[in-house]
Amino acid sequence: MDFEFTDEQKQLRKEVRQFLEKEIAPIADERDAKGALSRQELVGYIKMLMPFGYYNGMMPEEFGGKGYSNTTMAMLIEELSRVWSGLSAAIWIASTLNGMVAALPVFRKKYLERVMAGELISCGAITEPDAGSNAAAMRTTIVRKGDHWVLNGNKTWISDGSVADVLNVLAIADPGDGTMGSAMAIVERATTPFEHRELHKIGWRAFPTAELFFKDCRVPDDHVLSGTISSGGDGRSRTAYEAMMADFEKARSTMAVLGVGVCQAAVDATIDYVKKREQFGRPIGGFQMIQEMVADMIMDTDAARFLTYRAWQRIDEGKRARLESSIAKAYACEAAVRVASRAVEIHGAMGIDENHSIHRYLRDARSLPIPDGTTQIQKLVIGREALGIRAFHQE
Amino acid sequence: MDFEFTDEQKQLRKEVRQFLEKEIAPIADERDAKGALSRQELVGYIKMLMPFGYYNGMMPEEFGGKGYSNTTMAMLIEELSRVWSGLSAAIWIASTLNGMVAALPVFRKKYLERVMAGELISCGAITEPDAGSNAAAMRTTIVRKGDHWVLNGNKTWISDGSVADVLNVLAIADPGDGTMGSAMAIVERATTPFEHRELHKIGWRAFPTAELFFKDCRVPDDHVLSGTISSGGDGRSRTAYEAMMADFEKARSTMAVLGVGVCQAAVDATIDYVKKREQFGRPIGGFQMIQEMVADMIMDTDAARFLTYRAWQRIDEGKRARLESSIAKAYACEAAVRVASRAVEIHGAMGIDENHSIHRYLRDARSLPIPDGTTQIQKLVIGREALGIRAFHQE
Amino acid sequence: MDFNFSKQEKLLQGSVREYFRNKIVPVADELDRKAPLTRRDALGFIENLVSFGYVGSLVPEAENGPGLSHVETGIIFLELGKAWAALGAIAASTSHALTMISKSKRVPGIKYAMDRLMSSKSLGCVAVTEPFAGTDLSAIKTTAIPEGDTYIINGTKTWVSNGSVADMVLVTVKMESAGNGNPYGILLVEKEASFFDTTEIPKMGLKGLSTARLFFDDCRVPGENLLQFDENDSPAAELILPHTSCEKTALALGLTEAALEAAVSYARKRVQFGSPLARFQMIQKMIAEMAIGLDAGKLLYFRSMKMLDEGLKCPKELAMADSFASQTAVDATSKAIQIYGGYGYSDEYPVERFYRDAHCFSVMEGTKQIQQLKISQQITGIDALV
Amino acid sequence: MDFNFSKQEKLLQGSVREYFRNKIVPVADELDRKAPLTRRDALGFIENLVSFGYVGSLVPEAENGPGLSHVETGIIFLELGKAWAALGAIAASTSHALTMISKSKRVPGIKYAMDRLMSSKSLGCVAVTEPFAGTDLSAIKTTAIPEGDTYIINGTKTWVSNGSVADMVLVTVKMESAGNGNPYGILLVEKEASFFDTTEIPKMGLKGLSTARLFFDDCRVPGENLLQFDENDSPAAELILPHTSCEKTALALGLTEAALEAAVSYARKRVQFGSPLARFQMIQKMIAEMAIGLDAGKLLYFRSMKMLDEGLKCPKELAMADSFASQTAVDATSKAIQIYGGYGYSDEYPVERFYRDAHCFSVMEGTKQIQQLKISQQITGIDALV
Repeated sequence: MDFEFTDEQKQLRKEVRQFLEKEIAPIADERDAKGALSRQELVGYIKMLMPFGYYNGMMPEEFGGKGYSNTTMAMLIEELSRVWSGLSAAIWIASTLNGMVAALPVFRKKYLERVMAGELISCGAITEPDAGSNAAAMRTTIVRKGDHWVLNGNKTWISDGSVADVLNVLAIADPGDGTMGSAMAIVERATTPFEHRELHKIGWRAFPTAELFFKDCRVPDDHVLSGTISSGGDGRSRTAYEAMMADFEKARSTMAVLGVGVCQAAVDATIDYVKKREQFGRPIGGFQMIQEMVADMIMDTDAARFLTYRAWQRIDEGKRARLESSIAKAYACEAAVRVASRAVEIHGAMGIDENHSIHRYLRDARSLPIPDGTTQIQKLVIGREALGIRAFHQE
Repeated sequence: MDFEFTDEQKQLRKEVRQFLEKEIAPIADERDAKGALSRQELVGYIKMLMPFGYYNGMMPEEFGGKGYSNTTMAMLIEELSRVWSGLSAAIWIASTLNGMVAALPVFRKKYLERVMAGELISCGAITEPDAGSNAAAMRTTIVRKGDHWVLNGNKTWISDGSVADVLNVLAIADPGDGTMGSAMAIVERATTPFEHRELHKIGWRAFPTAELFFKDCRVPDDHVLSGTISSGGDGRSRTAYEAMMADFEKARSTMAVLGVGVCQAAVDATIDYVKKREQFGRPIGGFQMIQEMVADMIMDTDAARFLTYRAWQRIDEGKRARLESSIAKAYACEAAVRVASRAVEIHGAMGIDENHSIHRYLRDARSLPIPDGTTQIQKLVIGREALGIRAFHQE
Repeated sequence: MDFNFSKQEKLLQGSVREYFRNKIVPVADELDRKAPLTRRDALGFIENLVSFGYVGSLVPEAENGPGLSHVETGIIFLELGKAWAALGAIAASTSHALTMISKSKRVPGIKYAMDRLMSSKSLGCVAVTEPFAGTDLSAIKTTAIPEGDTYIINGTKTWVSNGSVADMVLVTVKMESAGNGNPYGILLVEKEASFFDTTEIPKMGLKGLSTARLFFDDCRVPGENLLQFDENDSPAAELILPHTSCEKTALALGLTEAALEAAVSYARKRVQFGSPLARFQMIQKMIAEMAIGLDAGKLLYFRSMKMLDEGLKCPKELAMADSFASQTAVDATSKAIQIYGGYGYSDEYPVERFYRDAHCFSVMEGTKQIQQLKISQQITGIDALV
Repeated sequence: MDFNFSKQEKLLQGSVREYFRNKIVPVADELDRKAPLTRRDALGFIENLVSFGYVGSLVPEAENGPGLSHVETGIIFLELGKAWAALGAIAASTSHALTMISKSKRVPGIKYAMDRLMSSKSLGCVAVTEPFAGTDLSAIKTTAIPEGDTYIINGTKTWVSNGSVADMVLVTVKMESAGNGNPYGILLVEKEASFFDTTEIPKMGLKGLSTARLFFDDCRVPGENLLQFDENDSPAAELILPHTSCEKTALALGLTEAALEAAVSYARKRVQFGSPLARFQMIQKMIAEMAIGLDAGKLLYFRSMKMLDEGLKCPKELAMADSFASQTAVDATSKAIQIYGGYGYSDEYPVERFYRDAHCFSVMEGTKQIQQLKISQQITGIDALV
């Protein structure tokens, strides 16, 4: 067992933290409050942070990437989340297609250069207004028409949906054929325009989240993958639905590591505050009740971190992490709410004052237990894995 | 990072679990209910389990031991705690002096053979009725009289106190000199008799716990260590008080790993039960509320385990683990209460039925948050380490 | 609104409390650690409780009962829970049997049983649960077959409070034909007259209370022992359930109050690092949480008792009180142990008993989970136990 | 005991609820997201609330006040909390100022202010907190120096509700000599007549409510503006505190009720995997917990209001209600978000507003921690804030 990052990872973390403290932390509150980033802003931040490995650090060295492990990428996400969770989420999502770009020659040819330049904002589009991520209830269709396809339907809660250059849209090509009838449509906004509406959230205000309206959108033939697809690095074949769902372990573990970053932000700010803030003639950190709250925050954060990196470690080892990623998501995202909530309590009025960062930690935290499967769903996954009994999806 | 035991450890765990399931689990409930083990019984169990490394697996190979790391020893404690926590605690305590036997030639000569035969039950005696572990309030004295010393005072809550062959008793040799005035008196029961009274506890009923009454007890000169002592493997010099307190990190981490064992016992029993027990025509494991509880138990157990082994890992690396051992103790011992409490709820009437093991898990768990520093004290230690502000020991 | 007990209620509370302080508290701890009270000892204690109205508390004065209100019943059981919860459970169980009987038609055998129970010459109990039925009433398998003017009972009941010591046992049974097309009935089994076997189930807490498994093997009882209710009443099997949780909740609240009082008194006396424990903020936090839980629990509980007194049905409010109070009892008694430190988990103080007892209440007669589903079912109109 | 509202109380509750459903709920969400209400808009809303008794609710009818009881005040503020908590905080703040003023001697300037506030021609507020004093009253640094028949105020107040929009500001000050040897006083500052600067503090929730920092820089007020109380009354500084937490707690309970109602209605409608959400047990569990918390919170709260109506001091009971209700509001609104899923954290539904507002109440005017210490101090007699 080993509960520490490698020396190399620690060095990277130290450098990136230094940079983020200096360049990002001071602007995060103000910029986040203004709402969704524009594409230009997002690309700007990506280019600023790429030297550390953000966005495309996972690309193989042969393509000019750093070949970072998933664990290292997760560590970077945690660090950025610690200063600005909304940006961290936005940059992570922006790399949605990078894996396919590395794996599939056709995409490599087309997009590699832009990925390595930090110029390709991509995202996935699965959720629908009345279907959630339930394939059977999905209504977005894609129909072949001569040498191209036509896409129709609405997607919602699409992260980076308003700024993405390229979107991987899950659609139904053959309604009768279950998930085998599903298809991935790689939609380039420049050539296949569509409308969108930005959604406003309690947290992650700078993180673009949109509803998308595809109406008779024309998608070129070579941009649609249906039937069985070999998209992952593992060479296995999957249906489009399966391929997009296969990433759920990573998606859940990412939500978890974003949560760990928020926890750490709240802990660090609180430690700083209780040492300085005086009441009744002494720093409030000297009160046992405050120390108890700080101790609870620290324990929760450490537990969340270990549960989260265990999942990443398994992913790096090429093992399934269904159980572990659900544990990570459920624990770390709820921990973020608990820890940020404690931070608000301890900071008192300063905790709700928009001139400080604490309220942002809480608002960001409150988003975490919902996307990519609510805490409740994660618990049912954990239950299913542990018991072999499924207590959901009753259709 | 690596969240798994080594293959060697896993193999050991597998073997020991198999053995414990077969030989110990079936007798644990009944024997534990009968109260404190006799010395003979304890030695019997030690001899039965020594082949796996219990009791003296940490002794260097040159002395005939296995040279196991602290982490491996902790893993063994967890496994035994999973089937019979009271016995696990009793055996662990019984090895209190083994470290000194390995480190100090004088003790080696005297006791090594008995340790390697599993015949030396030792324990430490620090706590006093009105002092807790507060050195300044301690009242047990030791006074030199010619060629020997005379020990007077009462100790309480002494684990294995009623069965130990040799006790390391903390006493005050020079009342004016703070902890420098403290001394360790190595009391052999055979040659220095004293009275004791067995204490009865809500849990760990087989684990002997006694109040000790030293009245003009004669202790040979070479059995008393005062002034500065070099007792540890690290060659550092400490006062007797410091030397006995230095083991607190291990003591706390041990309580934590006992807690992890109880958690795992409760989880395993519950998974087994909810798959079998039917209500309203299906296994209760199919109900979402039950799945949620099981998921919470699993997450809590995993978090407790990682926080605990992190502390052990640091101890093995020769690092201080003040913060980490307090986090482990606070989290894992409270987790044991939570998890066992859930197990009782899920088992319903069977949970309180003394014909089954569940109630024992709960009663054992409820002891854990108290000894070796209550959860509250651990949190103040965590607070002090994090904030640099001390909110206790106000004298 | 009025959150105070009436003068009469306070008087009742005072006299009960006084009696317990002198007669019960001093002996409870030692007696409880041993084993279930024998029939004789249990009757001895219960006899002294009769005058306070513990047995058949709700039976109207017109019928020679104590004629207490639900609120008054709650008051006296809370106090008994504080003093000795196991004795409270013994009293509740015998009282439960008497209350059921008193609602049925007064044929001679029934009258005899009522007299015996009311004067505490006999102990009663109610046997509902079966090994594989749990809380699911419709799944019971114990049968009663008519034969001449008797019934023959076959089946097993489990987790019967007072099971090994009761003289008068009410058994829920499935009947071939019970009239009214109602397939369930309640039979009074008098131990002296009709033989059945029992085995005691040892349990973690409430050790003074007998809890047993009852084996009916061609057990024959007179036909008149079938309880007969007004046609307007609910079916027997439904009637038998609601009251148990009333006393149970009061007893759990009593444990909470006992734990709080013990913790406060210890925290004020015990000195550590030169200060009484009560000066430590984390101890104060625990005490505050216990006190809030106790008051909130009492308010939820007495609200539901008052509703019952007003003749209202209040399954939601009862379930709220039950689930909140039983969880609070577990939490509060756990905190009391923690505040006592080493002495908390030793059996030299009663707090570890409180904790064991609290856990027993938390799993008896409907877990928190079932209560939560009941509450939500009332609120949303949707049943999630399907 | 009686846990029901009286007929009159129910009537009041009904009429308030009806009004809010039609007039406030439809506009609250949109207006609250923008910014603090302007003075004019706030007065517009408050004017309509006057007839229900919101402003100076406790001022007796004999003195032209609404003459509501504490229980009635609780009822109306709970309803306002449900409809629009920020507006509730605006009303509470102006009402607080009026209540304070009404207790002092009626010199002309004071009478004028009372009339203006009572008829909602002016908005009021109370300025107590200072940047470095927090909840520690004795540490305030704002001074009032007598000069001729005026006072000169210097100092800074912060976290003043209604701070940027109030016309009549009550300021706690340290005085060189305030008579009676009492070093603290309360001065009425009329904005039109006496200049001071304000800056708005943007906050996470209660966005409709202005919260400001007030800077008094040689601010001159007439001597008669020093509130004078009966010598039998408590010192001014103590008088000014207790009431704020009464309305705050009612508003927090209102948020809880709003969250519960929203969650229930959504869980019944929203279908997932072929069933309404309400059929999922984990959802039912959350709803049950919200409902229990709401009922327990209301009971604790109205108990303390009733005690105040009976003329009793009840710091322990008030602190219990406050700490329980504000924690419940945070928990319940968080659960509502979780039940709504993605829509819960979007601003297209009001539940995320409830959550932000609940957190504001949880840190305003005494955190849970302080309340817990107060409760335990009452119980143990030992102060742990030393």
